Amino acid sequence: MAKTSSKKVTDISKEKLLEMHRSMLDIRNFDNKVNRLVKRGVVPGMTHFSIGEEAANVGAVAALEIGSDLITSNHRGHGQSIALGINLNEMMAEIMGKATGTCKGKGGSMHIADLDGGNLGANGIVGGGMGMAIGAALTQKIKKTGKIVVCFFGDGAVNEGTFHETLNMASIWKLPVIFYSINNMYGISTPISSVINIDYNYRRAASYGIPGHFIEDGNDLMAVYNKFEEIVKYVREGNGPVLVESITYRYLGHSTSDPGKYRTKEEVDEWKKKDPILRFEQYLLDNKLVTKKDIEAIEKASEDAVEESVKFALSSPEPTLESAFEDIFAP
Amino acid sequence: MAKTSSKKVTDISKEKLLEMHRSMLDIRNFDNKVNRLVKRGVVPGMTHFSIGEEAANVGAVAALEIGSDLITSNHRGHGQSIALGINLNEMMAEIMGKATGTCKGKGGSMHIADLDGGNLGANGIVGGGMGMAIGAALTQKIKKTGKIVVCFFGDGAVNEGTFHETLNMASIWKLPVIFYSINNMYGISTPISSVINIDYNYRRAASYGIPGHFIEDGNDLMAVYNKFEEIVKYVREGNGPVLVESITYRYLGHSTSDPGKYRTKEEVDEWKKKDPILRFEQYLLDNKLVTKKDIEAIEKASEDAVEESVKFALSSPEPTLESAFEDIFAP
Amino acid sequence: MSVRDAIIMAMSEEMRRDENVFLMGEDVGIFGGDFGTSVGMLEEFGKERIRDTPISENAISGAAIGAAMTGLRPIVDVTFMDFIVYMMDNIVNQAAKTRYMFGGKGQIPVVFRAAAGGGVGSAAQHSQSLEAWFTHIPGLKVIAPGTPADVKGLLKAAIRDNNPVIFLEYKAQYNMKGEVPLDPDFVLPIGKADIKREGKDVTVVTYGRMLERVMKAAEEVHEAEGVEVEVVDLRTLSPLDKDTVIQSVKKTGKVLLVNDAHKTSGFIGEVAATIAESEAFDYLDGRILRLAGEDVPIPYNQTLETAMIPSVERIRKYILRLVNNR
Amino acid sequence: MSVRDAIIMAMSEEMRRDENVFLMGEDVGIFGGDFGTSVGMLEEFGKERIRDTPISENAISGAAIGAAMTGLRPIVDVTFMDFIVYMMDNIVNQAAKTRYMFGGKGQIPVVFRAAAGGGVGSAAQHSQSLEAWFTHIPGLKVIAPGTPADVKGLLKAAIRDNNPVIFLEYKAQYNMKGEVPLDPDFVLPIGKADIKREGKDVTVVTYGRMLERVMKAAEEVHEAEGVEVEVVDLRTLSPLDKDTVIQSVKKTGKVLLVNDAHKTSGFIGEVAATIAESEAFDYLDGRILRLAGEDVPIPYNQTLETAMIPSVERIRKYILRLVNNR
Ligand SMILES: Cc1ncc(C[n+]2csc(CCOP(=O)(O)OP(=O)(O)O)c2C)c(N)n1
Ligand SMILES: Cc1ncc(C[n+]2csc(CCOP(=O)(O)OP(=O)(O)O)c2C)c(N)n1
Ligand SMILES: [Mg+2]
Ligand SMILES: [Mg+2]
Repeated sequence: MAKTSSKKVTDISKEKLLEMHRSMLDIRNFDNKVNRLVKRGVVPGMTHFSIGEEAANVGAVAALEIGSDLITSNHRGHGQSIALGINLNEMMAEIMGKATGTCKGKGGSMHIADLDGGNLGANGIVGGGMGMAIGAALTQKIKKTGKIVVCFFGDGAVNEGTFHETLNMASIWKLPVIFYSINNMYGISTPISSVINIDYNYRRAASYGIPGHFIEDGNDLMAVYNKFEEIVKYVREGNGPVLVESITYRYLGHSTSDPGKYRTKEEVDEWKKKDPILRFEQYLLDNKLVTKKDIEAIEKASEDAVEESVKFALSSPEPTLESAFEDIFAP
Repeated sequence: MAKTSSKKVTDISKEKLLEMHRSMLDIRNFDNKVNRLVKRGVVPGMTHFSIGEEAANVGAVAALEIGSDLITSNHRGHGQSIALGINLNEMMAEIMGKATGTCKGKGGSMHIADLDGGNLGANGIVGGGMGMAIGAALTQKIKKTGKIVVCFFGDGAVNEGTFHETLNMASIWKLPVIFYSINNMYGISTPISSVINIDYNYRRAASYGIPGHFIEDGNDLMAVYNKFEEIVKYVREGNGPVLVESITYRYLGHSTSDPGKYRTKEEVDEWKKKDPILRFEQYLLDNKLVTKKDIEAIEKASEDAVEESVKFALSSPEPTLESAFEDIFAP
Repeated sequence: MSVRDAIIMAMSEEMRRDENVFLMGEDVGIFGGDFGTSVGMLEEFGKERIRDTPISENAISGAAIGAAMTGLRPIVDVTFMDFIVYMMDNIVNQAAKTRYMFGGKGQIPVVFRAAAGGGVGSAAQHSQSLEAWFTHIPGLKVIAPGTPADVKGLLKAAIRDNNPVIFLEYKAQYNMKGEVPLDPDFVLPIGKADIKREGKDVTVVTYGRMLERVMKAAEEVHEAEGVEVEVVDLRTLSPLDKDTVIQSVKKTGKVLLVNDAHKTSGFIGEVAATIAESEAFDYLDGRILRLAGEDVPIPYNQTLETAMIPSVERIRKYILRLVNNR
Repeated sequence: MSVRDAIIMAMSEEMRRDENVFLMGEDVGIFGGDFGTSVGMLEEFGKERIRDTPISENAISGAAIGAAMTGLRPIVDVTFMDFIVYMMDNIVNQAAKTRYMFGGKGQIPVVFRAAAGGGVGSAAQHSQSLEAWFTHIPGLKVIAPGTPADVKGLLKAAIRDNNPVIFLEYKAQYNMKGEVPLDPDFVLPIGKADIKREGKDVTVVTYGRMLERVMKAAEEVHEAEGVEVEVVDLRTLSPLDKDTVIQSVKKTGKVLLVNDAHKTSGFIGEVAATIAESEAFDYLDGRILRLAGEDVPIPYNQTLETAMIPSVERIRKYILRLVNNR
């Protein structure tokens, strides 16, 4: 199995390392659960899973000031929401369309948001969050809050015009925003290599005179975290935006229904050997930061939390019909 | 006065050189005339002049197979239309909104087109022609016509999302299209240097894995022509798209009403010293390709043609009211 | 045959008939389209004609228009109609106006196939029916059929038409079944409404997704109360077949208009206005009723989502209200 | 005071009042706006608050929304309304729906000021009035005032509103003059129509650019034939003040609707439908007439352009036709 990069291990508290591990487990368990619920017909609608991409998400978020810094995310936003510490009960309730959900059952999987927690929201439109991200960054700059914004998107989103316009605008205004492309190599069925004429999109940073960073192994939690720590510092110091790209892989189909003909089972299996969670677990064990028992306890806690969220969601009320007519306009 | 680059002089027939000169004169005279007509209230609506940018236009078009290759242009399209050999009478009539105009008086200055002559049209939307250009190039590629497309746009257009999307698509499909940015340093009042975070936009070609070319002196007709000859050959041979940028300057305001507070008189005067037409005239004389007398004859012929176009336009009928309801749908 | 298969058949037949026709869009190839509307076509027509694109709606629509201007006949799979927002310049400012602005030169034979409406639990950004926007723009044709046969006949007509066409499909109805003529020359006229059921008591005008529900409601009120509903299926919204609507209203004197799009400024409002300014007005013996999608973004929760769109039951109620002059 | 000056005054007053308010758009700074609607503001407020942008409508609108979500209150100068096509995702899928999708969390106080309509010889891509599109989308407010005073009062209201607002200006009317209250607390209510002229014979409902012509026509028919026209100026299109419209129609029994946008699926069609389904229907003693822009792309030739939009003369004719029941 590929190793986790061990650089800087001493700089990070054990507590934080365990939090990150727990975060990844929560994502994995939560999404596995939702997947089963979709198959049983309990969850309607389109859902996009973060399974396989846990490190790419958690490593980035962990480098932020959680609860203060901001993010925007995309249709595949479960990982980011959980990494940022959303209430799992409410998130599960939302995915089941319940009144107790994050969005009162009106948004669902593609619109999970947690404004108080700094999550400006998932987005059903590819590239739809990029404008918001630079606008949020503009506010931070004007109001001198010291906060930064991370704009999450996929590899497929990089060919939307909004990518170009927002990176350019952020670059000329030196906005505190990190454009973060999680490259899982496909946009639905389309390999990224077939829709760009260069090797990696992070190189496009040059078009905007900003740094472009590459995280070749986005399944290596510490590699992601270390790179982000460096970038976050750079952006927070007022140096303007950065483009980052990490390579990872989604184990499941694009969405809940995906025949998957565009990639081979071997390819998927190959990636599973580079599993971000197993690798980080090994890293924790290798560095004697935890025992097998600790790991089991964390795993158990995570599973329980997800079970708990399902219970909460199942026992929550449906939204009332009247509620459909509320919340359109702010007072 | 800056010199015209004399490279390759022997490769070009005298006839062609004189045609190019005449083309530049026609643009200058035509636009000066229209400007006067606008001031006298004979021409309504918004008009954007190509004066000062003659070499950047004519040098590019002259490298094409005129009547066969295709172009798309933008709001500042007079130069390209004339370089491509449009009927001046009809163009002037169009600008006066007459029934005999290129577009029967329905399009005006911003929508001059000459489909038979290969001009797929000017465009009132910044970036609006870029999609059309790649689509036209796709047709040429699929039908193996051997024709190529030149997509003209300004420096300001390079921050539209469509720039990014169309260059990317053209690059992955290896379409026979030249993206040509005529950089006159301003988008209305906005200096290009204030809206991109790099020195020149042609460098963005790297984002698409295609060649980027720079014509530093876009007022040097031969420099433009020579560079385009090389690029046209490359594109026609099936190597895919190219991005080119030339530097030039517009002498007049952005449009018919422009207080011009964003630039100094000195700056304008400085550029007039680099006048593309005077320089090329000098070049022709220096190379003993023409006599002073020849030059005067060409000038006279150009002025006469423009006068003739005004006469034609003035004596042409207004379109009928019924005609406003025609031509919406193709049969 | 399902709507999905009717679409595949229509496109495939036209592609066999005319080598200039091709399909482009995100994941139309090996994936077979987001809604399976091009399954199997890559195998028959190859990559050049079943053309996968980057996620670049502006470039897709622009390239389609440029290709159409120069001799090809592209079909664009927009997938979710909500994404058409990124194509608006190309559709509205370019495709719709170019021929006119050029004084009648050139033509742009392109079809934008867009999956409209909700019903699949995808929330507010994946459930819109935006046809009214396009009917407002001269130079565009807008088609919204409601049966598999009409889908086939009108999609073929759209592909053969020399103008830009917005073609609505309904994501909730790709599996809807019905008889479909197998004749490759079966083409329906654009701009002709179809009386899907004759009746003398009341006219219901509808199109697209709502046709099925209107037909069911008409059936029910007939069985239960003997009410004879005339169902006018517009099929084409632009150009609108005013005549058929007006004649029907003159006959019945009562009219209900139904669409799934938001009520305010939805297309049935235009139909109402058309009736109210026409001679049919003089024959009306009751208000012109509208039943449409609610004016709220489509909620995710499926009970709420369902309640936002006219149901068979509400259509039936409205018909009875009209008939009983309440 | 001109409409242009009323706009500058409204924005400047609100910027003085609230440091979160700022203006952004192409050439709003030293150029003073494409239509001179920010002349002098750079000098007072500086570059940060009179913010020139690249030609990037998507990024402009997106940044405005993101800024609005996080505490600022941007005003966007869209310049020509036709360019709003590039902002559609941000306006329609993001700004309009975000609060709803998030279950009532967050707010997006942003104003998109768009110069609508023709009249300046700029042809089909620079002359559209696209308000109907936005009235179709729940979550947006749409305002289209027709006098300098209403422009000031409603623009200030729009800036103070906590929701996304599409604010129409008319490029042909920036120089139109009228009395404007100088009071910085002069703010008009969004969602209230205004009876600009009382009358008992016939109701004319209009808004925006057409108000001036309707008023002139009303004056003329009064002077010439003593007809008393009631002019209902909607001012706000979304939310629509149905009550005022319905009350007026109930009073007069006759109604003409006028807008400069294309007729088909234009906003007055929605007003017609609203009347036809309301109690006012029972009071009508004639068809609901519409007079609107023709369904053709706006031609360049100014004689033709002029003929595409309702003139005072045609409005007068329609009023008389209604009054004389022809
Ligand atoms: C504007 C727009 N176009 C298309 C889609 C449909 N769509 C949803 S996700 C997706 C692929 C996105 O790929 P990527 O950005 O790589 O994200 P991933 O799903 O791989 O995480 C597409 C095409 C959309 N939601 N929005
Ligand atoms: C989409 C769009 N946005 C804005 C405008 C207004 N506009 C017309 S020309 C122009 C400047 C274009 O600058 P550039 O591309 O450099 O061309 P130049 O006028 O300098 O030749 C602008 C902003 C427009 N026509 N279309
Ligand atoms: Mg991807
Ligand atoms: Mg320029």
